[in-house]
Amino acid sequence: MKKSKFSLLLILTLVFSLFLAACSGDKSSKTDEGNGKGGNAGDVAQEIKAFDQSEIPTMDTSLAEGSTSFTYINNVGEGLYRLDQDNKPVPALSDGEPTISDDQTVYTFKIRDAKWSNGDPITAHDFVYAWQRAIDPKTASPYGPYMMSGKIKGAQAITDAASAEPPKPYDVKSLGVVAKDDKTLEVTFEQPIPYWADLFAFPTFYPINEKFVKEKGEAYATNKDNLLYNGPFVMTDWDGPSDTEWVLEKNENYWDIDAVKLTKMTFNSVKDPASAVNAFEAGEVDITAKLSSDLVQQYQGDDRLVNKLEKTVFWLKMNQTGDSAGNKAFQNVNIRRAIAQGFDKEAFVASVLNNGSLPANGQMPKEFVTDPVSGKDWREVNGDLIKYDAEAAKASWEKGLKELGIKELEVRFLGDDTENAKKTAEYFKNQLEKNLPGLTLKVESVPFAVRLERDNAQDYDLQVAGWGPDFRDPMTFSDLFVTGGGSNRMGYSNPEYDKLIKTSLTQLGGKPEEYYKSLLQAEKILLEQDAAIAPIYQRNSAQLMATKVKDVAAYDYGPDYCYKWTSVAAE
Amino acid sequence: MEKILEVKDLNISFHTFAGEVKAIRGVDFDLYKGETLAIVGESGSGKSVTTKSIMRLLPPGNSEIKGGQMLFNGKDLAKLSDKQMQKIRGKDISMIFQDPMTSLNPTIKIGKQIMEPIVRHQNMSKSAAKERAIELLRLVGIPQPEKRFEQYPHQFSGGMRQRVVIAIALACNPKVLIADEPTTALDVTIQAQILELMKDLQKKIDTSIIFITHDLGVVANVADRVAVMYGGKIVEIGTVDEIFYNPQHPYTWGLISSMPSLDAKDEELYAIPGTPPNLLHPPKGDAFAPRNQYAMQIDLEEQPPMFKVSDTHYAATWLLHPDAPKVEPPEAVKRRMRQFPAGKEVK
Amino acid sequence: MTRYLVKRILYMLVTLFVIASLTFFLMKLIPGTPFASANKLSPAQMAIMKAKYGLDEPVAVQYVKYLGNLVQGDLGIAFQFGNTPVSDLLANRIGPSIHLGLQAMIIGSIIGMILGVFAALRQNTWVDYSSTFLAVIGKAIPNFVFAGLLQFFVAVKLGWFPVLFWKGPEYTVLPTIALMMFPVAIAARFMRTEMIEILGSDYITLAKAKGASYFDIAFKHALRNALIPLVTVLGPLTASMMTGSLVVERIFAIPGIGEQFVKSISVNDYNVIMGTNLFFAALFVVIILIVDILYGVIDPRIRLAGGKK
Amino acid sequence: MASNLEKLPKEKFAPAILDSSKSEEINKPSLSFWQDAWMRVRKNKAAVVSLVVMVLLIIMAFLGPLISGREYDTQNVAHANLPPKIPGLENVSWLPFDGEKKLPNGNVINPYEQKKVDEYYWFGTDPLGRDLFTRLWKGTQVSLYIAFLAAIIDMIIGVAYGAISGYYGGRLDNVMQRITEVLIGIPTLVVVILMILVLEPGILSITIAMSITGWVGMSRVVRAQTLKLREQEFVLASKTLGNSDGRIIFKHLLPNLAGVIIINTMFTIPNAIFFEAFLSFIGLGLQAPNASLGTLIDEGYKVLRLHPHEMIIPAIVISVIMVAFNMLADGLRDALDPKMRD
Amino acid sequence: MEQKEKLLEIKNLKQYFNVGKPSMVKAVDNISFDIYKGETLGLVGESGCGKSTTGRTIIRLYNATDGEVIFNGENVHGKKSKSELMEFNRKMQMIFQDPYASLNPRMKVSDVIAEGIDIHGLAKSPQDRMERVYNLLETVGLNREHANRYPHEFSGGQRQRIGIARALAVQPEFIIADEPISALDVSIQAQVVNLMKQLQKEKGLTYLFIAHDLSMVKYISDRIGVMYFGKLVELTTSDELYERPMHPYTQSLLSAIPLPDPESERTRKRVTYNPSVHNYTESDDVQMREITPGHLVLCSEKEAQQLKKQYAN
Repeated sequence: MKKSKFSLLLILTLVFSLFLAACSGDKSSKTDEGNGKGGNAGDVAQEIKAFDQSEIPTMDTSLAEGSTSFTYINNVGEGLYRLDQDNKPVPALSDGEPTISDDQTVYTFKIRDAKWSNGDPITAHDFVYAWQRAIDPKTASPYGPYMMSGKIKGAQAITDAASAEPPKPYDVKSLGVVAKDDKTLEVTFEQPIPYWADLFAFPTFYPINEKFVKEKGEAYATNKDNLLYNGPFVMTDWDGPSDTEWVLEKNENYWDIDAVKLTKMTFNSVKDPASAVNAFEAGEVDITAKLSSDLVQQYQGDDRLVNKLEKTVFWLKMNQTGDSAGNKAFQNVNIRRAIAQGFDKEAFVASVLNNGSLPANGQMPKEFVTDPVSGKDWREVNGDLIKYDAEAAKASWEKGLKELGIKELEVRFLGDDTENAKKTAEYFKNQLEKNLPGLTLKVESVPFAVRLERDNAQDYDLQVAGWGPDFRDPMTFSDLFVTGGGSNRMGYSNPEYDKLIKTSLTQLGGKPEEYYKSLLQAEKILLEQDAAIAPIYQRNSAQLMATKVKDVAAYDYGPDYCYKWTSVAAE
Repeated sequence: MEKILEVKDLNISFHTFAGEVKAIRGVDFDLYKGETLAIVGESGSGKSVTTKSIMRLLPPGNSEIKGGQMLFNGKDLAKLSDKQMQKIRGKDISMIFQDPMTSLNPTIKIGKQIMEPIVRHQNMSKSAAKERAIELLRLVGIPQPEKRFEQYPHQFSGGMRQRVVIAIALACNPKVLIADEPTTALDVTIQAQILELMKDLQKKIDTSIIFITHDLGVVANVADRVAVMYGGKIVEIGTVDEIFYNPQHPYTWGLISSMPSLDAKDEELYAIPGTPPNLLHPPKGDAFAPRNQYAMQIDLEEQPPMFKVSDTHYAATWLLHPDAPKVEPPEAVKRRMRQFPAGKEVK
Repeated sequence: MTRYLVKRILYMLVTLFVIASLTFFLMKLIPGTPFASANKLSPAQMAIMKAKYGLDEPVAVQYVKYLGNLVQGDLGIAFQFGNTPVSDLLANRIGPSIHLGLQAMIIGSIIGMILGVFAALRQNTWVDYSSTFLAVIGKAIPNFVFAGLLQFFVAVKLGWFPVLFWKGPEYTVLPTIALMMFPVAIAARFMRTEMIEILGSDYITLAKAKGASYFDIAFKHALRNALIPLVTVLGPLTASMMTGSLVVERIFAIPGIGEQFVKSISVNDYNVIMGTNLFFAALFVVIILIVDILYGVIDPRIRLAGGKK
Repeated sequence: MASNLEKLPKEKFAPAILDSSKSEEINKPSLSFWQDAWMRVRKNKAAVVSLVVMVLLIIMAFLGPLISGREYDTQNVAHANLPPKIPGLENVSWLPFDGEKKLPNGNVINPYEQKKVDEYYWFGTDPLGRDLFTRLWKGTQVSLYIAFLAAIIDMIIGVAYGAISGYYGGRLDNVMQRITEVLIGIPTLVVVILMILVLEPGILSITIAMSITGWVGMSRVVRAQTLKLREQEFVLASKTLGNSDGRIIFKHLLPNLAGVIIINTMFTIPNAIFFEAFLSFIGLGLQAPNASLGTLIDEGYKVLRLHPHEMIIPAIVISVIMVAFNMLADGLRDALDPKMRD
Repeated sequence: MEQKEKLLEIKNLKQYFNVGKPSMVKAVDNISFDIYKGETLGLVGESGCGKSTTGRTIIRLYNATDGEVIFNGENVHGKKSKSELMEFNRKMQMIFQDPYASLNPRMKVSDVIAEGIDIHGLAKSPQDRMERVYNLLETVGLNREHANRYPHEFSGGQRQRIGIARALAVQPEFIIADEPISALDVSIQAQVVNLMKQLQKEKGLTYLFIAHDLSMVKYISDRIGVMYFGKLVELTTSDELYERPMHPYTQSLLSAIPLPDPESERTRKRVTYNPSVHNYTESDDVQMREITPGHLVLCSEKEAQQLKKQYAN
């Protein structure tokens, strides 16, 4: 409260601190390191310090599966394409645009003259090796098959063969990627892929130097010395996934070295956002990791607060399979609609989240994809498909209850695992129970892994789930709820919807206008007609960044940030 | 004879949750050089409290010296500061406790515990103190003192431990040695050894001993003079012969006759009826009156003063008042009186 | 003594075996997989990944294999970190945790003991009351609250110490203070009780009768005896301090094991959970053994009785 | 010495009439052990104050949620994060109950005026606009409930285990002690976390998880005490009278163990409260929208700098509870533990 | 000595602790003696000599390592049914040493005394139960009003009398008194001893009186056994023992007792006992031998001859 109330504690602390300062500690100091801010006046050192939320789980492109890994792989590596500062894929290791076959399934790339950090040239074989490694069941890559299956020719077949009972033989060479020669790479798709350039910019598709991997064996990618770099930076300090401090420095072998301005970046993992802010305030760091919403409020209006509207949308999944009362009730569209309309999203983002997130009234996020017909943002075209409307919700609810012949309903609510999980659950319980008389929400909060399992087993009634894109195409959202789809997991099934998605996938890949029209229609079916899910919000994230730091590229999918173009301005 | 310690009208109270306990209610006695004064009485009669207060070892929080003086070398021990008292303890006045099993520090070597008072009071070097400590161990009859010096208390038997405690007490040749039931916890054969040792050492260093015990046999063995305590007061004091052969106080009579004698088998033991007084609410008159078969009206109303029996013998009982009726002491006492060598008249 | 030690170590191994088994089966009871992208994996891919890590086999087979690997010192790999062995993870992370835990424990218990001794010597005076009050407050206020306040006021506002990290002696000060409040409280209260009891014992009276000064009585005679029961309490506490500093680790961004452990739990990283747990348990039993040996050092009665209680 | 005593009336020297039946009389009032202990506790001011405070807190824990006139889980997001405002005290400038708050940048604002709120929230509101006064007492209620439940479970298991192990001794004791050694070998936090994962989350699971290893401490104390007691002569006497083991345990051991059991329980309770708070902080605590002091502190800690009242008030309450329990336990120990008697 | 009825026969009783471990203690090592109906047998010896263990083994607080305890013709240590044990518990009772530890501080005096009555179902009704308690209280010289008080309110002597009342409640024939007076003040000891003697006279009780205070033992006992390191070394009538102690240990023990008589104390000479004087060899059959009628001494055949010669008249 008032500061004076802490004074007693302070005095006490001081005494202890002084005592301890005198007698504690035995570790040798590493403090001088990274203290290179000096330099000549006016000539600003191009060095920054930043925090991340977690350590780097892995730097192996085949095993990487989270945005932290992708971010650092992206900063020290490069694929055929790279996302530029405006989130657009542009050719990188691909020397110019590829040659595309007429049916838009075969792409032929010329590989740019570029080198690995050990001086080896980057060849088409490096790509072939990397992709085959990523799809090889022995690697057990989580993202390789996810990114390739149904897209790169032969990928699905390999996975299917390996997981068949009993396992069937497979050959990774059957994957649709071939090195015609050292500098020519030929990629074959199953069907036209509208977002092909995004795929080639994705870290899973980055090249890997086979010779180096063989040489390192098990130790590959376990620390800075067991890695090869071909991106704007190299790692000069990283002792492996458990290391909480790592350093990137300019890669002298990078082909586009002129674009790179920073000479050094020091990263630390700091998990407590409040601590991170404390360090930022104390001038110990230039960029914090994402803030928790309570901290965002505190910096509202501060020009050091950098907002980023993420393309991740959260919604309530309403499970229609299973035997629970909730599962059965959710087979009724009126009940679903009542839920979807029965909570105040505006108030939710304003009070519970309070971090700049937007209420979502559709499945597709804002500012993600643009309709090629009208040139307008998807959300503008399809508009609000399902909005908060307490009256309508109540009406639907009563109608639904009547149809089901029940008066009351108890529904299990599987909470999410975000920092706001608890408050979110409390809010929904309160809102839905208030707006839909006779509804009881039984909140169950479980750890992340358990939630995934419950989702997988479809053992829930109502669940807060979110989805973030992996490439810029509406399909990353649209195909989630096809019948039997891997991410459906709530028993939603609508033949009309399935047909629209299937047609778009298989036949409209090369026809953007029709493709979008079809998918826009699908979203309407999903929400307006079926109220299959209840969209809640589109997430905003915010971080603190010193004003002197310029041009940090922030991405909507794959890596979070790229520092290739970043510089430090004089203050 | 030279008085070494004079205790005058000592009053001590304890503050307990139930109220003030007047544990010592006006105790007077002198201690002469080289003598052994035994204090006898049952538990709760105040004998230990008296000696602990001389050493100023009563718990500071809840005990209080309400009045009186304890003159030692002309200084009133009651008025000394803690620092001054520390200089006297262990050097001029030292103490032996009842339970040798608990009175040595279990985590410190025997030798070190003996050396402590030597180093503290006699400014000796460590090696000289060690020599002295070994000499003391030998003096109290501990075999292989060099080896025993390095051992811990738990490696000693009870009797041996009590010898160590005696060695500690005698380390600085104290003028007064207070022995608080030093043999109660020991077996009779060990008790006999310890008593002999103490008498022997007393002769050697000419110390005065205050010997607290409830065992009349031990008293008869060690004492020159005896003080009998009851209810926080000394009720009778005299030489050992006077107390054993010419006791005057009915309580002393009771004490003596409640011990079976070796030749009188079939007669019933004399038992003092009732229980000791509760000093939380001390009786108005003589504290012993409720248990006294010879009690008179005045016993219930007024506390008796010390009546003089001889120059060395005093007793606090109204029976000695000239107006009091003559009473017959118990048979066992009469038997003893007949043996009284001085043959003094019994009133 | 040797026989005693061998027996104790055998018991320790049995304990560890039981704990390893218990944790293993508990982990198997928890639903879910350790794969973070589980919601993006197709069933086929999920099957491949489970097969790769041996999670598709019957539990009994997994158990036998786990124990087999354990005997060889192999704790498996951390799922959340690609192919990193759990042992590497532990090796890198355990240092700061132990350092912080021990430092807080040692300084905390020394301060606590001093407070306790003075409280006992000056029983029922303001010294006693304020030490008791401090002790209770230390126990009452959660250490994360302490940690947060210290960080904000002492590091950010006053700038006396670094806000975060674990890079040198000055970095350890604030986390140590935050963490040591509990041992301070425990040690102070325990010490007070023990000292009061010991100060009333016969051998202390004898020491007083020897003319020993207050200082000698408190520190030469009483302290060592009071330490004996204190060690019993502080031993297990030391172990839990080394393992239980996770909140403080999180707030001060200390690369310790506690934070890692909690994260592993939320993502079902079985091997890390089991490995860490086993390591904690091992640490714990070893400390308890050390405590028992320490008993002997402090208490000669036990030393010569051959470690018997 | 006897100089002025000659003039005493004769009748004074008549034999006194002593009522021999009175010689065995006890003039103290009859006090059972518990009455005696209670007298000792009463002498301990800190313990009495603690007891009063505790009783008040317990009363408030049940009464508090009723007197505010609000529900602990009713949300009013329009009234989110209001500072405390108490009628009557709002004009006392040095008290923090004026409904104003100081921003981190130093400006003082009055959210009640900004948000046009006429109501008084005595302890302010949380980010969902729930009344913190109600939540605080509800939380106290839940925390106390968990703590008492955990303490009772610990007590039942620990006492039974310790008493059996200590009383029968021998091989049974040996086996039982090995089992507790294994249990002690498992770090508490680890077990608790694992148990909460395995069990369905909720108040009961937290309590059970805490009790899984929690009883070990109690059993050790009880066993040690039983070992001492079973050699006591009154137990031997009962054996020689032909009493069965079960009756000896119930009639002789348990009543004499009551002291240590109570003391130990009094220390278990605050520890359980503390542990629950800790679990909340690492995200394993209660399920929404339940509140406990732990969850309140946890939630408050996140907004400490912006809305300090949300943490400080529950932190004060938890501290007071801990202090009170500890002080009372100390007082009880002094009163019940014969070792500490004067 | 006239022929008396044997109430209790102890035959080759052994009580070892920690059997099979290096720390094995032979607390009672092969002792035999009889106790006659109506007599008081005193058992003396120094602490740790096994006298208390003997008492506790006899009453089955410990299971004997070996040997027999025959009570009224039945072996106490044989296999017993519950009801047999109960009956036995009723016939044989014990009085304990520590007046503070022997009464459950949480029980009212009435419940302490009535415990045996309850266990054995001796009372017909609650009124009968209380009536018995009152009678017992009065028997031991306490008041009815004391029934509702708690043990801590009583003095040591009173507590000891309550302990006696508890033992008497089941109307036993035989009472083992395990140092019943050693924790009491001199003046109180006499109260308890008088009470015990009086009860013996009134109820025809048989006592095993264990003590280390020899003068009291002599006073109360008809016969006395002396124990040394787990063995019985001498057993005879109390007068005989004091007048003609034969075993050197008994002699040393008696000579060590200080008497409340300054004159005799000045002249008393203490003898010490050195176990090596016996010089026993493997072949010596050391056992209790009757030297004079009713006077048994632990000795070898050779010593027995010597003693017989020495004490011939």
